[in-house]
Amino acid sequence: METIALLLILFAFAVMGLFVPIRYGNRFAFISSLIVFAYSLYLFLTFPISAEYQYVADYSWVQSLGIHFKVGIDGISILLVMLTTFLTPLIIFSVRKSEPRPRAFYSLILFMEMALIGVFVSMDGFLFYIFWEIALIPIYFICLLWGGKDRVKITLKFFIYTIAGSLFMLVALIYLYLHTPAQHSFDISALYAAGKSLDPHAQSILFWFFFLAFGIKMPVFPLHTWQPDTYTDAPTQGTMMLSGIMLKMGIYGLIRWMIPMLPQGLAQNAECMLWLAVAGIIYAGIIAFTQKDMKRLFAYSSIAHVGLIAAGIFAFNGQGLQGGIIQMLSHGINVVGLFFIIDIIQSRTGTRNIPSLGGIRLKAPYLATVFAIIMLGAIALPLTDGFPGEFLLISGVFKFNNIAGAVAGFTIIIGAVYMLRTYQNSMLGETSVETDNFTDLTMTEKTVLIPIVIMVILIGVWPNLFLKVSEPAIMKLLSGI
Amino acid sequence: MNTLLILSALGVIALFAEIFRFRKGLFPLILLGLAAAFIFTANQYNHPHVFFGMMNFDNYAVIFSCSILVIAFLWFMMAKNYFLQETSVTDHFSLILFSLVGAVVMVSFSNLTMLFLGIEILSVSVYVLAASDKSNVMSNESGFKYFLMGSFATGFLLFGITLIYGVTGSFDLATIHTQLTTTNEKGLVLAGILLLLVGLSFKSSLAPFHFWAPDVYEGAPTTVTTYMATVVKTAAFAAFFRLFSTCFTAAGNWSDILWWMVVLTLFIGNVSAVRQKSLKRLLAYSSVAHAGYIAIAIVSMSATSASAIFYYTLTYSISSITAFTILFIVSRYKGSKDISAFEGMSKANPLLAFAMTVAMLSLAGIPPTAGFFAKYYVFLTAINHGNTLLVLLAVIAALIGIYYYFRVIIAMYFKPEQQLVPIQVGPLHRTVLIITTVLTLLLGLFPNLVLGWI
Amino acid sequence: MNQYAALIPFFPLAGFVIIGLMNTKLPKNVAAILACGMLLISFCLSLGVFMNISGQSNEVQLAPWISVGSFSASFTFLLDPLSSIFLMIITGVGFLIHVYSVGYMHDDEKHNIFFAYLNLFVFFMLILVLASSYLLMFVGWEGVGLCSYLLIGFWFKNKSYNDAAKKAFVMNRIGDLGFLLGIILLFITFGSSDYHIIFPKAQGFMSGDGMITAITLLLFVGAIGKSAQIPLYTWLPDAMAGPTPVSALIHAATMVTAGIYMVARSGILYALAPVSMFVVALIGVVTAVFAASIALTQNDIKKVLAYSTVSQLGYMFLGLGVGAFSASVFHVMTHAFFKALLFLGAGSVIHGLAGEQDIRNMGGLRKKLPITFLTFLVATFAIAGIPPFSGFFSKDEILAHAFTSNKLFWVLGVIGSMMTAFYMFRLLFLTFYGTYRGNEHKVHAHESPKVMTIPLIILAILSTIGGFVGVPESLGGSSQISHFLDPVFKPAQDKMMLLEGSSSVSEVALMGITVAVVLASILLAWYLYISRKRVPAAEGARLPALQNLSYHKYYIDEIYTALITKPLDKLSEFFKNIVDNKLIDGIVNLSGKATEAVSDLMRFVQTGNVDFYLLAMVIGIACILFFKLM
Amino acid sequence: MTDLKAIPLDWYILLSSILFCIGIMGVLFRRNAIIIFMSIELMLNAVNLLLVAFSAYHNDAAGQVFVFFTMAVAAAEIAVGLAILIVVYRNTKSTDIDVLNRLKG
Repeated sequence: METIALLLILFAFAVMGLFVPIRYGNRFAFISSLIVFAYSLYLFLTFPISAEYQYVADYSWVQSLGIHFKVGIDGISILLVMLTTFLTPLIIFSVRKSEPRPRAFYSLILFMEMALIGVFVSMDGFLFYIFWEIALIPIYFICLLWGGKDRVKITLKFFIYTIAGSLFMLVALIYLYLHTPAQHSFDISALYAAGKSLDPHAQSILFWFFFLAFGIKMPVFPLHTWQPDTYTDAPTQGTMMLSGIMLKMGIYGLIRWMIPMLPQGLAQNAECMLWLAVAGIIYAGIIAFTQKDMKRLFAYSSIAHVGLIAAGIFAFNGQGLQGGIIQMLSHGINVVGLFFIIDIIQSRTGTRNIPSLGGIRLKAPYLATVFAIIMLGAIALPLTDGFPGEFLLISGVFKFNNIAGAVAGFTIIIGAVYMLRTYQNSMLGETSVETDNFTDLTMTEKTVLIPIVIMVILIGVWPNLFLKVSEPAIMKLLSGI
Repeated sequence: MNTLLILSALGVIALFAEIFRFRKGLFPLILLGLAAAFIFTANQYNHPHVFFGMMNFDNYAVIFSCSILVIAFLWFMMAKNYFLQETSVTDHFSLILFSLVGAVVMVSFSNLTMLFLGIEILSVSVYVLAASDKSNVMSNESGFKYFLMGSFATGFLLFGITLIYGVTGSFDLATIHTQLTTTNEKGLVLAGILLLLVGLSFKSSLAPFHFWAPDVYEGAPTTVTTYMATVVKTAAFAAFFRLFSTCFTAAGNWSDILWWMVVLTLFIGNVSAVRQKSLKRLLAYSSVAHAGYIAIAIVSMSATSASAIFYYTLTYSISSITAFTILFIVSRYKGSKDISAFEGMSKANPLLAFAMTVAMLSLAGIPPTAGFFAKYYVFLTAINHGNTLLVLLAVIAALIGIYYYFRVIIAMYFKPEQQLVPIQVGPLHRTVLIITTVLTLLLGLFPNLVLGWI
Repeated sequence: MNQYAALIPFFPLAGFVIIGLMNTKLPKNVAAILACGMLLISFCLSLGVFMNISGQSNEVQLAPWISVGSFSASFTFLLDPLSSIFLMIITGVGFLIHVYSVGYMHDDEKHNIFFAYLNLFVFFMLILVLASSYLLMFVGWEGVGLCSYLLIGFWFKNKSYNDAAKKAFVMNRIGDLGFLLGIILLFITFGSSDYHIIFPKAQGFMSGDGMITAITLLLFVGAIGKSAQIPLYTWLPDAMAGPTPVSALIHAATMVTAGIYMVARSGILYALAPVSMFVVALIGVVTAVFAASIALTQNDIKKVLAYSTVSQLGYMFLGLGVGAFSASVFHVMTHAFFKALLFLGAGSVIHGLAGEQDIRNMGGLRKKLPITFLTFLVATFAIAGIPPFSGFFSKDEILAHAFTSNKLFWVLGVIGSMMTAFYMFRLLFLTFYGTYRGNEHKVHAHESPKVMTIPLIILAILSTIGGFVGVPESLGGSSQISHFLDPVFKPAQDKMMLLEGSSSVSEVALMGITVAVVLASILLAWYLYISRKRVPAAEGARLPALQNLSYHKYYIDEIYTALITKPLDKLSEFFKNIVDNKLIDGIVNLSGKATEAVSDLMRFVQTGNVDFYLLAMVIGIACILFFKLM
Repeated sequence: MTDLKAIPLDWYILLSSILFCIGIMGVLFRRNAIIIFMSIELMLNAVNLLLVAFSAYHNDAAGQVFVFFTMAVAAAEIAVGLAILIVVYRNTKSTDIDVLNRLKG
């Protein structure tokens, strides 16, 4: 019931948001998302550490087709739900007063939050798919309506690209559904059983179908080319939603749906997948070296980070999976912080072009400090949030394949190179024409960034707070295969 | 049977209304009559009624009749204003009502004679309607092309019926079914089935017999196009499936041919739509493409095919009515049927834009709209039948589809507004749009509402 | 005592947090006193630990950190003789440098931030040495790298300083990857990264075990990065961009010795991997000579000292590689004293000359900076290895072990110490002797304030007497330090089954040779720079080939740029412009383009002519009938 | 009726097929709408012939009834067709089908 309440509250807020007086649009959405955050925090704090689903609600939806509205939260979902509810208020609050957004913008964000949470709590394959697709619509409109100058082409490409993947997933889901015992069912456990009962060859094919959906969403090399353009062109809030939360859908899909359903498929393709992911880490990292546009640079860095997460998950051992989970959280938090910082810089200087920046630390020490901390998180310095994840992931990959692990490890070097380059060229040095009148963080900006900084350090120092929550569920997943 | 009687009576009343100067009251009367017909039809649910072996009002027939009546009801609300401006409104209304009779016959026949008659009643009325904008060359051309090709196709249909009759000695579906299992005339039977397939494929615009569709849809008055895309299509597929599922499941191997036709249809329909400037023509091609999706369910003849076709045709019709209604409104207002006429609509008419978006999403098959579930259901049926490859091809076609449906959305939401003056939407149109949009979302979220019946 | 010991790192952390958050709101004096005070408390606690340690080791559990399944790592501190010595060095020398900084940084506008960073550095350094597991050591390891980054680029307006900082971080990261992979391999092999699990288990392995060799080599990659050995040493000379106290604390006395600490800590593992030991020794000795040869011709006072640090670190690795763990630790300690002193002395000179760092513009400062001169002299004696200064004992112990292990190493070691003596005295003579060559009118050289000179004096005393804790038996001493460290290194020494070294007589003879060689090179320096009054050539002057090579640091930086940095940037652009945009995205876009092209084609087919449509229909029917009926 | 049966059924099939094909050819190769209509009539009548033949062979009247339906429908169709053609002619002054190609693409 609690799960449904979460979804319903959000849906109600999203609809109400369309009708509040225009000038309260932002405030209404912010407060709504805070309420949702508070509620999910309550769920998190009272969440029993167990491998079982909690707060399960199960209603028959399309009876004749065995489709249920079945939702529940387990140790993995709760963390992603928390990530979503934690980041959304920040994202809403990050809208600057000088660029007001209409009510529809906030409603779309709340609507998207609902869909994202829906993805994370679905226990029915069909429901999962519905939420998966629904999440795409608001972000499409957010990017289309408030994006940069090439938005039409780019967002359409993004939309069709991601839908392409998901349609193949739909085919795979139907196929699995038809292999459940008579009176077919989309229930997650029934699908698990159906998937496992298939012969390895079939599993392998389905594995690729699912991979298309999840791989495009994350995105994994070489399915990534929509991503840098979309991130660059989307409005800041859209980029934050996309990179902070939405790409986690893909990773979550791997962990929750694809791998447990198709263990033989994984067994046959793990090596290939792993190398693909690892290649992506290096490839995207190296591309990030010479990017001039900050947003594009972080977009590529995001590909690299996600590549590592994917590699860890395909290694499919305790470290890899747990590392993937914790890294999802920290990547979400870091990337939202980083994109917000870009937004701040862009709103002050009118440019994101790194060479024309510089010396911001002289003018805005707070911003520089916050940027530094989040950047350290992104390059996985110990005691920041990136480290537990990257360490676990690299060790997970290493365990699976020594060489791949070592190559994946290069991310800590490559990441340091482009991050420090960016930091140096934007924050350090002498001021440029653009940055000469740079002002430091406003209260609003601090309100967004300080929680992020706190989380960066909290996850780094006390990762067990989150690892312990997901551990039983992960162990169950591992033992199920 | 009551349905047919009511509809025929309405048609006759409409025909004479002009004489009795009853134009004003005609419209409400028709709506009332349709509602009554709906109630009578729905009442027959689970009470199969066979009319002298000619027609069989089983649940299949009832459901499709109801669906057709609902669509027709919405259509009348949408089309009223257009025809009221014409001098011969009553003629048009009576033609529509007669063609509805044909449609009901098409979904409930149990004898090839009735199938033929149903198709002809429907078609002949629509030939006239397509050409009804007399002074417009486009409309003339549309009606002429439709007529010419339609009667040409009728020849093949008849030839097919004749061959089947020649082998089985009967026009009765059940008899044909039993006769076909024992006959030795495999060649003639197959030829007959294939010619029937051709005839019905023409009516449901499957490639390579789809060529008439884009031209006719574009040239005909928008309201008539709507009628063709919704009622005619529904009836055609209902008849197609009824015939092939009752008679030819065991006879002759026709599904591989249909398989290829479906693939061809999907790609021709979707790909051709990509570069259209005119929304009307785009929707025409989209209609061809959707015929392909529906036909997947016929290729994959199985237990869920009937409900898949029913759900698909119903939701497709509803979304189409939304789209065509808005196209109708916009083209009246701006004098253009091009996609560019929609530019900036989100600013001037946000609700209209929203309704159009929902319709486009539904046609593109994106959750949570009904169009998604329709596609899903068809795909499910196909995969269950082992047609996975066909589904994969359909998926690719659907992706192409998204591309052009989204061109409309983009035009509405992105392009700089040409005119910020909001378009005035009449109360009837508004009602239609509200009903169709709500239904599109409702049926998408709760497909159970209609799926349980069939 | 132990529970208090756990607090040692947290005082500097508190200092960092308070100063860092308050920043400019805090008066400079308060910040300085706070920072120094925090360190003083830590020092006192460390002293307590040091006094009470008496050979045993204790673990202090603080909190769990990361745990996944059987794998877990926690915040746990290990107190044993080895860590206590490092505690003493870090907090002791650290405190002195803090005090010195009060004077040195007094006028800097970012005075408070500087102290915050310094405190943070001390915190991480203490975590590094106190860690009871490799993973926690890695926390400190990376943390000090961060602080090093922050402090090298402390004056961040200057691009080249920033570049130096970035270079330091990235090069360290290269090493860290090795370290990290080593830790992961340890996890896989031993199921833990805790010393108390790994070391006992390791004793069960055969000497020369492949896994152990791999682990130790990977760990050593980490040490190479952190302790600036070939091939990752080039960051350290550049790191001199930071304020001089930073160079003294981080890039001489403490952080760069972390690699030595780590290898020493893993002694038992290295003892099981002779190959790794050889690699360690080889890289150490080659670096020692190589870096010393560069130092011979450098003109920047800090650069000379930087290369000297690299060289001295090489000696320490040589010691580790030949199994002289306690000698290396001993050298770490003495090196901390005299190298910190040298840097602080250099800082005092720079301070006195208002920022001048080029020795060509110095000379004759003996009179103007008497205290600085005297302490610098002591340190120079110490580093050159002249008895009885501290460096003599530690370095000769290493050389003695090297002699027993591999004669070639010893020869190279002696050559290195010859060079050391030469460049140090060259530096001393050029700076303090002769006449002032700088612009007298512009700069009025003056002695530094007391707050700077007192640490110099203390360090000078330590540099003088520090060696006495390790006087070898052969010279009648008792080698206290190696006895003190014995509990830590015993298992490793046992595994190695060292050939009991040459007799004490030969050890004395070796010392004699070294001292003689050193004295000879001092004389050479005297001859060149005092008698002949030679001054290094000005910038751009043509130099003899060898000298030129040394002066340009063998062009290693240029080679790295040409071989790694530039190609990577090119590769980046290639990936972006060709692979990403043209190839991958090209395929994606092509599918769209192709669809549109086909669409146009199909529109062409839809001619609008009824007879064509009818024909198409008939052809379609014909095909169907043909394929099905024929 | 016996006379009818005296001719083998195959011949009827052949004949009406040929007639049907002639009709098709007429539709395909003539440009004048009126002639095309006539060709279509030919096709329908070919079918009618066959129907009657089958009807006779099966001794089943349904086939002949069907023929009446067909003829009625054909008449209606042609009526409608001619009506449309008249409208077209009014606008284009031509009964040539090639004139009608405004709708395309």
